[in-house]
Amino acid sequence: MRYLPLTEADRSAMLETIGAPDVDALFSDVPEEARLTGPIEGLPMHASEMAVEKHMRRLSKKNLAASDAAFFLGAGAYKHHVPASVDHIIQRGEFLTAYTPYQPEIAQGTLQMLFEFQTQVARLYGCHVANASMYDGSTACWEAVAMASRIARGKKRKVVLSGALHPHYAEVVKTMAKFTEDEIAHASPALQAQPDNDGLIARIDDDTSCVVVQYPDILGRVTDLQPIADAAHEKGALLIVVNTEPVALGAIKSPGEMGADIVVGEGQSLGVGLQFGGPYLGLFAVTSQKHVRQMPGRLCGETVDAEGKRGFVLTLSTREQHIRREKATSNICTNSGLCALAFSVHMTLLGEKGLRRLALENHRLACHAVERLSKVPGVTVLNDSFFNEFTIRLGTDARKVVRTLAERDILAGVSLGRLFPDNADLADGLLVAVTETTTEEDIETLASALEEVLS
Amino acid sequence: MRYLPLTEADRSAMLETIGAPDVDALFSDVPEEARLTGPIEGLPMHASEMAVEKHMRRLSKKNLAASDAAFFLGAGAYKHHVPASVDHIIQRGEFLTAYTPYQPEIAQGTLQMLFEFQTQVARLYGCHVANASMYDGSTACWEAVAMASRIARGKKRKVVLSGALHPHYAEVVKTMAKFTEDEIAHASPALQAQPDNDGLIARIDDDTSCVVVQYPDILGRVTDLQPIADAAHEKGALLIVVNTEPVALGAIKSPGEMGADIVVGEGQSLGVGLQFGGPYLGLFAVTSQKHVRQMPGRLCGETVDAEGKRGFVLTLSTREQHIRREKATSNICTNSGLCALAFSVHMTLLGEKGLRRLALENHRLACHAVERLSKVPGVTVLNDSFFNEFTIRLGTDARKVVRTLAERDILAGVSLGRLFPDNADLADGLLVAVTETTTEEDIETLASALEEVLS
Amino acid sequence: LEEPLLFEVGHVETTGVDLPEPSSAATRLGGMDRAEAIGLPGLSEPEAVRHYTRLSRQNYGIDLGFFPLGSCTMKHNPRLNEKVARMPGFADVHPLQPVQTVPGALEVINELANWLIDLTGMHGVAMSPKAGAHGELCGILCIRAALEARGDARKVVLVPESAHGTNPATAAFAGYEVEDIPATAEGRVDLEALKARLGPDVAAVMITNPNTCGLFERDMKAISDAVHAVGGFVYCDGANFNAIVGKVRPGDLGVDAMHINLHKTFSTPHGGGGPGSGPVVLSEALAPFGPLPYVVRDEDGEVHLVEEENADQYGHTQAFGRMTAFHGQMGMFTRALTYMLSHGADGLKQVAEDAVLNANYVLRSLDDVLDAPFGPSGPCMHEALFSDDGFAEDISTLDLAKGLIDEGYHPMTMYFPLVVHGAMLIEPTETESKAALDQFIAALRSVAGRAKAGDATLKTAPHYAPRRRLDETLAARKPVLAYEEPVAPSGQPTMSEQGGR
Amino acid sequence: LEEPLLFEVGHVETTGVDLPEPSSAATRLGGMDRAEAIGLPGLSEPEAVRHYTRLSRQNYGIDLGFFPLGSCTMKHNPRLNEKVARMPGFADVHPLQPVQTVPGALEVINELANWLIDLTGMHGVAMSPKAGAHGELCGILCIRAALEARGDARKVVLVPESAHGTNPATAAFAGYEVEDIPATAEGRVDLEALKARLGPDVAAVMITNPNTCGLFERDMKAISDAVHAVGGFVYCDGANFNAIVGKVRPGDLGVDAMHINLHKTFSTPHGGGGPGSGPVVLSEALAPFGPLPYVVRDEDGEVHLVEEENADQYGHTQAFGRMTAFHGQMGMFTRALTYMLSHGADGLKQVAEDAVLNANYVLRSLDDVLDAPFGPSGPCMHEALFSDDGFAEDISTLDLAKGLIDEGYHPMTMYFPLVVHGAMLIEPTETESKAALDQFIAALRSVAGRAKAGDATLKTAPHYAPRRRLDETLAARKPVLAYEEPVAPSGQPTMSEQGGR
Repeated sequence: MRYLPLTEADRSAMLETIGAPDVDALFSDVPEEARLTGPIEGLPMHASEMAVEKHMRRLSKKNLAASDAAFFLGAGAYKHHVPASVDHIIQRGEFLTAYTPYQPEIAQGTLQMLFEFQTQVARLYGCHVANASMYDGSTACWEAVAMASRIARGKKRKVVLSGALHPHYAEVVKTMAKFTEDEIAHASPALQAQPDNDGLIARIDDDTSCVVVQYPDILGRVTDLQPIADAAHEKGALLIVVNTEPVALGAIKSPGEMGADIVVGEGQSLGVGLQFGGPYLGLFAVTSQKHVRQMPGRLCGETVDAEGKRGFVLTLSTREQHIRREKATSNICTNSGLCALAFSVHMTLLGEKGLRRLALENHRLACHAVERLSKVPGVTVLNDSFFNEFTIRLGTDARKVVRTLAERDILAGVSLGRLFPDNADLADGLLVAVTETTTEEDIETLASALEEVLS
Repeated sequence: MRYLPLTEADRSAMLETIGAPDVDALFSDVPEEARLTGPIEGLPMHASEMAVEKHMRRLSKKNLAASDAAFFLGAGAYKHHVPASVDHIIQRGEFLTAYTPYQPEIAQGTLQMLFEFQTQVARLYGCHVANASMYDGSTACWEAVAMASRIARGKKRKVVLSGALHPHYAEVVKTMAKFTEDEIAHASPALQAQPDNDGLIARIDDDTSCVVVQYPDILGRVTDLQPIADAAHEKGALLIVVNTEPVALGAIKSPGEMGADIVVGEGQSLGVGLQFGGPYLGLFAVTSQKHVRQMPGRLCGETVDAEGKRGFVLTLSTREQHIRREKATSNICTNSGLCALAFSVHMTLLGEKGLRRLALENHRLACHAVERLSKVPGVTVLNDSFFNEFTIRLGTDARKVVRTLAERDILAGVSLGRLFPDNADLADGLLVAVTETTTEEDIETLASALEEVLS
Repeated sequence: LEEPLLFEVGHVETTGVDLPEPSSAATRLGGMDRAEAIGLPGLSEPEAVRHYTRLSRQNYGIDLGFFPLGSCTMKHNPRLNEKVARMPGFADVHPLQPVQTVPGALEVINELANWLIDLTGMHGVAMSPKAGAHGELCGILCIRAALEARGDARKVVLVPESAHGTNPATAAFAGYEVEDIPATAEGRVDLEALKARLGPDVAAVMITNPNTCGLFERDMKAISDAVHAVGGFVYCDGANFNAIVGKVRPGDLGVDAMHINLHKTFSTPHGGGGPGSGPVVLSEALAPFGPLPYVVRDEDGEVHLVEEENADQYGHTQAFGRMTAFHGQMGMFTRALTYMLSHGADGLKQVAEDAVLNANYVLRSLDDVLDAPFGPSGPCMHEALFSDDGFAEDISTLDLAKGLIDEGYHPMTMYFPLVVHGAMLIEPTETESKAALDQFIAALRSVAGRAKAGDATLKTAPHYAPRRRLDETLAARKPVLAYEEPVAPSGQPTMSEQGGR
Repeated sequence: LEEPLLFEVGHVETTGVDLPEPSSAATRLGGMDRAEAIGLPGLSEPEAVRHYTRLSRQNYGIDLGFFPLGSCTMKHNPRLNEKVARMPGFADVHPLQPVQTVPGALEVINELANWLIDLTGMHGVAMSPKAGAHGELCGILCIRAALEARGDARKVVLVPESAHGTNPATAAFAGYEVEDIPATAEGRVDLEALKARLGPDVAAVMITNPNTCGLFERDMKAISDAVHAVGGFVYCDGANFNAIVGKVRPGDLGVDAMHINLHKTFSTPHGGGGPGSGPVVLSEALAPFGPLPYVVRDEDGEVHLVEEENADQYGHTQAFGRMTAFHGQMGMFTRALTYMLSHGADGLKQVAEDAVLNANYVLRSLDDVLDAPFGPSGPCMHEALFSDDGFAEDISTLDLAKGLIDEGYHPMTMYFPLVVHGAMLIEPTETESKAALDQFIAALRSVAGRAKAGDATLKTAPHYAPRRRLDETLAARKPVLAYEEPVAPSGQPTMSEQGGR
């Protein structure tokens, strides 16, 4: 076994030191009837690297990779070009095989990176403080709701979710709320050019601990959040803003600027890649200093060492469950350290100039796609505003169209029918995302195919 | 430009320090008529990483990769499975982006690795001392011939090449000899089960500085070299043995054991990969201490530092051209450091046990292929002995058969017609190599296709 | 080699990514164009590679040396796994692609699920939890859903005092009251005390087995039987599964739910704190309540994705909901499956045997110089536990651990489990060689000798690390959690004078 | 962190590669089965990764810091290039595959060849040389072949005193007598002296431009004209091409042959001493003599491989032979082409400009503390040259260089060119930022100050490197070039007591 360094001679020598006749003697505490005598049946025996690689490559090749298709999927996960140096850096053994930085003297690499990451996220979100990452956007969203409940100290039990919140995020919140007994107000969105902000505001009352909106929303719409923030704050509720496409914030105002209290989101767009949904990267930030000690997850802070040199440590860890046990502020223990590194490296390579250009390039291509697709007979573009994703209506079941086009290696987008299976009104909607990786040729391929399929 | 860190502000500040009005002023020594005013015409402007990657991927996909074919090519370059950790290690920035280790205090990583590499190569070859690598097998072969001439101090001018030496290696020797005025005795091989060692021995005379034989030879045959060594030594000539498949030496006797004076070879099989012919790895070793100072290329040696700690340095560099100028022992300056690392890591992962098993697994599959192919009507197997490569005769022009099978994604081997275009007697010969990466299914695919094509 | 902060060397005008200059065309951003400066400095690629390479060298990792961390299973991360995870068919597929285009991805999930079920002797597995703690939560929610389904509103979860902190936190998160279970002097759960506490208000017992003292719970089956007898469920913390993989199946001991840390037992890299992955294996009683989405293979061998809309079709109507947006940690699944296929059933058994052998070797090579509180009662499992008994008065476990840094090692787990004073928990794992262990043992013997002798230099260790002891109190008292540019009177505000080395 | 030798930690029975146990079937090895032990220890993967990771940390590399090496152009190595070189269509193709299966590989060679021709203004290019010195040899052999083709048996090659050592070595290897060309006080070739020596016995003049003093040879065109006038050829050493790429074409200056170090100007990684790659661009007069194999594109845009058998077909009948077995350094070609496409014609021009700007910045930021012998005569090109004039009597250039190691830098090139006493040659390249240069300048100013003051600690520097000064004399006097196992009286002979840290 190539990963096991002990030789038979080593094993014998060690057993002698221990004073045991054989290895099984070390398992004597295991009741004999539960001890397995041979390898578990039905499973294969060990295999060479070459054989395993071949098997896994065969499985990999059964999937249609995004790069091999005309690709338009988004809905919370976006295909962006990741610079080659990002992967090089995350494969450095000192990052890849490091442990959680509980021993700061020999973990300054991870800690300084996290401090830089926190600063980058806070600035991107227009916030005061960001944490050192969470599992993904959907769990970060739930953690934000739970944090709002904690701040309301159980006196407010209602959570108002925008209908235009990603339905999987809403589902996670609802699942958890079943057990914590928060009351969730939620409905699926109407297919309108503008989100129904007035309706949302009307649902906020004195029992509301928080309002959750997505920006840009699940249909791709971009709207001013300040009125919602004002309405929430008037009722003593917090505004939680969810962002699933961080690249957008290179082009549009930050949630922090518009009165959000907690901003959470998915960071997968930068550095992490698609990976069939995970591991991704939950981002979490707050605009007010007073909420920092209620935050979930790890925080990295600056300090000095015994010689007065600047250094970084995990801090405020009395919030965390490995210390605080049943009084912890979150369910997070392991987070997404390596994904945070990938995000931070990609953001560093972009810098402000690169991020803004990347955002505008995404938007430019999306505008082009909107223009081209609006010329396809049978297609109606829903959005007035959008960043790199928008909704079109096909006048027929979009799921079927998606499947048909997939046979031609066109991944046309995410049908609203897949996201909202219970709402037939949305069945003809298709969410189309366009990034810098989309070519004008791809857009033409999609448009022509739609012309053909819809005619 | 993503690789250029200077900003416009930096450039202005630096020009001010220098006291130059603009950058062009720094090029004032270049005659004005030769100075280009704009970017060179006809070449593209700078491009994004994404665009360049796409272009290169398109070119890459035009080639039939060995892994996507039933693959049987050898003739000096072999497809072996390289463990994933080899590539991980050679991508460590400290190895990848290091300079030649002329400053040993900050290059012990490279130097210790080279010392280990030299020891591994020497033991594999059954030699006393190996150098720190050369460009590839063919240039190492020429360097060995040149070394033999140096040792003969110009008194012997004849070099006897075995007909069963790789023809490209022979071509390199002949090319160089044109300029150094050595006389080369060489003929192409006859298609016989046994090499014509007696004929070779008969060509050795008192004017012979060296005899060059390949082991296993270009037709895959394995033969005892001791009689040739004895005959050479009797005439005061050196025996140079060329090996193009180091894996073979896990199964067969080393050239050093059989009286070789200089052993050279291609190291590509371990760690390096096919790469369309380069970069590869020249191995070079001698059996006698007395020839060490006549060796070409770099040597790494053990020493101590000012505190008495063991350390390694490049040594005996007075042989080298950057020091010795026109009296240098070789043309080598840059060598194949990173390929040597890859070879050494792969060899370390194998160890003696792994190398022997790898060799026997190659041989087992080759035996299977010989057996299967010998059953194909029209096919004759030439070899009595072989390691993982052997020659078959097809009774028709093998080059055409190779091209026909390539259309079916079968890379059937190297035709002798390609290697020896001037010798029509060899035109029906096909060199077939089988390694651990070859499956029994691949062998069956080849055999069935040959049955079809030859019928 | 000091490395300045990104914010001290980068410039907002510098970029390491070439992108076209923005066109002047009108935007359709709903009038929300971001006008203000964001404050994100960039670096060119040469600067970025150097910045992060230098930072990395201030870290310790398994690639550099031994991690004797108890309960954390820091084993070697095979490089093949990294290569496989990057294959385009795994790394470059979207979670919402039409299922017809991702059969290979679904097969990976299904194959891995089957391995986990077979290795644990359980009935089903929820694959989507994102890490160990998330898996614990998933398991407890399954238990709560099962109890609710039978209209049973139990309020209490029993947890041993020596449990991982995540256990009580999880139970509390799921709305339960947490009560302690006492331990015997031998470091195991007190079966009689447990039986005495069991009753109709107990929803579940959460046990770690092997436990955090590194001992196998001999009475596990009896515990399970007792819990089941009063209608409760048994949750097993799987963090220590590496000790028994291939040797014992938790399902055979009556466990109802157990999370598996793929980043421990199955060697997906820790990455400086994640990502992890925490699938939860479930007994027949709990499997119907596992969350969506998941993957099943039908009789024809085809794999299917089960989500809300088609749960009926696959008879999975009682799922308690969704724990995360997509399918879980696919990138970790490919690595873990690669690891399992590499080892096979025989290799995994060898993993447990070598891990336990290494731990006992460490225990017996040190128990003459360090106090091993449970040493006399017999062999340990995969980790060796010591106390600070015998140290000079002013030397603590922390001092010894920091002294170990100067010997070139990451410290062991300290002050855990709580039941042992000044505890030191050492888990060597199976991927350390005897030579590596011998060196570690020699180093620890030396430091232990200094701790007993009261060597004052230990109080200020480490001396040879990138940093001396850091002031954690200051960090918590005056939290500085993001960089702020100093107000510079002139010149370049983003470039500090502190310099780069 | 000391790391023992592989031979001290490995065992011949350990392996990190799983392979089937050998069957007992008879072999067909001609009776040459290897019976004796070979003595090759193995390591499991965890041990091997750790061994080499630890070794790597005793190295310095561009990823860690600045290399101020003159004549060596140690610039950043873009990671995209590494990714591209590993694409299966490049990394996993055999050099003798039927040409119909490798059109993409041939296109890479042809595209790169065209870039080199366009950038240098030359007529043809020989792609197969394996490194710079091999390229030099190729160029000189082309010249010799061209002379022989016209029956001209010239004997002499003229080389400036300041040339790279490889120049005279190459000329001697090709059978020529080497004679020096003198330099002017300004550090350039003395045109009048050269003209005086030229005659019908001179086969070629080998010039480095920009020269090794970091200066452009202003009279290059006049030199070429003079050499051509007597029937000789001009060889230009291309090691310093980075200074002028995109700014000047050597072909416009009358050069007949020039090798290009892809591992310098075009950023393929040095890898601790190779592999390099040294294509040679050739003038119209020399192109017909370039070696086989090479690649051409026909009028239809199709690319073809030219080898011995089809050279007639493509009109290349005068090739002087073959310099290596296959097609050259394909893995370096893909990297270099990727680099060129990334920069483009505009970016490459910027490369030369920034490289020269950086060098002049270093020159002018240090010429008040270090003697710059050619400083007064005007700007330098891509490298700045200093002498040891002004150092305290017992402090040498070597001492200063080793002192620089303690400041965190690789030393500059020392004692080269020979025309300057105690020379220090510094080439910053274009991939260093101003901030990085400012730090380096500050460090060098500090060390230079100590050298002038005669600080004795410099004599024993470095103090903070993995090793103190190494005894190179001992190494050469008693060469130990391979490991030999100590004769152990008992126990494990392959495991030294020296230990692993």
